[in-house]
Amino acid sequence: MEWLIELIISACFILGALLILTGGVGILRFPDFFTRMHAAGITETLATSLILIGLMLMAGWGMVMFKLVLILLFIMLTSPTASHALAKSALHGKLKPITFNEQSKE
Amino acid sequence: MFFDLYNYWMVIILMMIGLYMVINQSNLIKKLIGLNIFQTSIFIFYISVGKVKGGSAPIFSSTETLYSNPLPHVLILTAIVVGIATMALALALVVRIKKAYGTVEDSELQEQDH
Amino acid sequence: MLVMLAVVLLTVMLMALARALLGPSIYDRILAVNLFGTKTVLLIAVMGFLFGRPDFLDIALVYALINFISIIGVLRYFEYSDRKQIEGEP
Amino acid sequence: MVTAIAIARVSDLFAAVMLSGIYGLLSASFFVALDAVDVAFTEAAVGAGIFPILMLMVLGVTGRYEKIAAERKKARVKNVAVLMAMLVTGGLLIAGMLDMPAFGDPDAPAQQHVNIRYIEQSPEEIGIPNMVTSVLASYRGYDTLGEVLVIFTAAMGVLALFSSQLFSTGKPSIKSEKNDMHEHNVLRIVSKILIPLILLFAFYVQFHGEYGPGGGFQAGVIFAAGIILYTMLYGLDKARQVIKPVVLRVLCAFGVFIYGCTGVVSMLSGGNFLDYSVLASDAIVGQHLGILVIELGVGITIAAGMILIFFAFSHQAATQLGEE
Repeated sequence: MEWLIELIISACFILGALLILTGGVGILRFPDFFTRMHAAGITETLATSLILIGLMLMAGWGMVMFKLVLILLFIMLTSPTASHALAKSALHGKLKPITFNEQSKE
Repeated sequence: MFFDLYNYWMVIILMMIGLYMVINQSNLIKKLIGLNIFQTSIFIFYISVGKVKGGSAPIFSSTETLYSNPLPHVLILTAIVVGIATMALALALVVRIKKAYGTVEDSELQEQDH
Repeated sequence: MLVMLAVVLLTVMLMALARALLGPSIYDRILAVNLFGTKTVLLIAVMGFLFGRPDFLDIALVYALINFISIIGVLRYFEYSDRKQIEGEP
Repeated sequence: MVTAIAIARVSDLFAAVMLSGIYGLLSASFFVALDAVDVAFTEAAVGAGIFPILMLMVLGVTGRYEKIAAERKKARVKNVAVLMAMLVTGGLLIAGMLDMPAFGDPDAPAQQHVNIRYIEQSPEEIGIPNMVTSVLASYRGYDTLGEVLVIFTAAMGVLALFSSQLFSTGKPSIKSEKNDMHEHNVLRIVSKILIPLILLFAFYVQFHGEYGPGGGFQAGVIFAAGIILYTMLYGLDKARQVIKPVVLRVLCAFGVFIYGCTGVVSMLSGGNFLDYSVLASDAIVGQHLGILVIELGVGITIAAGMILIFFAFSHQAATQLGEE
C-alpha cells in the first residue's frame, strides 16, 4: 500500500513538473498572445491540480489536507476565470495591435 | 567572506536601484515606484538580519527548538502596512498635483513654478 | 522529489519573468504575472513541505486569492484608462 | 530579484506597475524562504494586491506614458552625476556592511538581546504559540498603537486631499454605469462565489493569528481586498450602498478607540498602560483577552482605512473621467 502511494505521488510530481515546464517553454516560444495564453492556461490548471494532489497524498488526512483542497478549489475557480477575462478583454481591446495569425495559418 | 554576506549585497543593489529611480526619473509615479523598491530593500535587510541558520518560523511547535528572530518580523509587518498607507497618501498628492498643474513630470512642474 | 519540483517551479518562474520583461503587449505581461502568481502559490506550498512546516499553506491560500484580485483589478483599470485615452484623443 | 532593474528601464508605466506586482510576489516568496511567515502574508496582500491596484487607478487619472523626449539632452550629465552619487553611497554602504555578521549567524548581535527573552519567555508569559503576534500585541503594544494611528492619519489625509462628495449619501454619481464591467458575466458569477469565502477567510486569519501566521494587520488587508473586488466588479455606487462611507469612517476611528481603551482599562484595573495581565484574574487569560481585543481593533482600523482609501481613489477617478 505504501509503495503504491509513493508511486502515485512521484507520478503526480513528475507529470506536473513536465507540464509546468511545457507551459513555461510555451509562454516563451509561442509567436503571439493567444497561443501563449493557450500554452499557459491549459498546462496551469492540470499541472497545479496534479502537484496539489501529490502534496495531499503526502500530507494524509487532517487540516493540511483540507487547506490543500481549499487551495485547489480556489485555483480551479480563479485560474480559468482569469484566463477567460484576460482573453475577452484582449479581444475587445482591439486598439492594441495583437497579431491574429489564425487566418494565415489555416 | 563575500558569499557569507550575499544578502547584504542584494539589499545594496536593490537600494541603489531605488535611489536611482527616485533621483533620476522625472515622472512622479516612477519616483514613487522607486521609493517602493527602496522600502522593500530595507524590509529584506531587516528580515535577513533576523534569520538564523537552521532556524524555523517563530511559531511554537513541539518539534522545533531553534527559531528565527521574531522582532524584525514584527517591525516589518507593521512597516509594510504603514508603507502602503503612506504610499496611498503620496499617490493622492500626485493626483492633486496632476489636477492643479496638468502634469506629473518633474521638469514641467518646475518650469510652471518659475 | 520536492527539491526537483521546487527547482522546476523556479525555472518556470524565470521563464514567466522573461515573458513579462519581453512581452510586446500589455496582455502578455498580465498573462505572465498570472502564471507567475500561480507558480508562487505552488512554490510556497512545496516549500512548506520542504521545511516541514505545513502551516505555510495559509500564505499560499492568500496568494491564490490576491493573485485573482489583482488580475481582475489590472484588467478593469486597464480597460478603464484605455477608454479614457480614446476619449481624450479623438 | 533583478526585476527592479527592468522596472527602472521601462517607460510604459503600466508595464512598470505589472513588474512591480511581480516584484511584490518575488519578495514575498523570499520572505517565506527566510522564515518570516507573517511578513510574507502581509507583503503578499499588500505588495502584490493593493499596491498595483492603487497605482493603476492613479495611472488612469494621470496618463499612461511618461514623457522622455525632452529629457534626453541634459540627461547625460545628470546621469553621470547620479551614477557617481550612487556609487559613492553604495561604496559607503558596502564598507559598512563588511563588518556585519554573516548571513544566518546565530551569534550575531541582533540575535542576542531581547530576542532571547521573547523566544524563551513568551510561551509562559503570554501563552500563545505565535511569537510574532505576542511581540506585536503585547511586548511592543505602544509601537503598534502608534502604527495604527499612522494608518488612521494617512487614511484621513487621503480623504482630506480628495475633498469629495464621497459622503453625500444622496444622488448616485451620473456616469458610473459604464464602468461596471457588465460584459464580464463569468467574472461576476465566480466572484459572487469567491467574495464570501474571502471575507470568511479574513475572519479566520483574524482570529487564528495567535496560533498560526496571521493577525489583525493581515486580516484587515484581506477583508479590504474582498470589498475591493466587489467594488471593482459592481461599481462604486453599489459598494457604497453596501457599506456606507460614513460607517467606514466611524469604524476606522473605532478601531483605534478600542485599542486605546484597552490600554486605559488595563491602567484602571491597576496595571500599566496596555498591560493586559490585569484584565482577567489569571494573567495568561488576561493576555489572551487583551491580544484578541487589540487585534480586533487593528483589523477594524486597517480594513476600514484601506476601503476608505480605495473608495476615495475610485471616486476621484470616476469624477475625473467625467470632467474630461
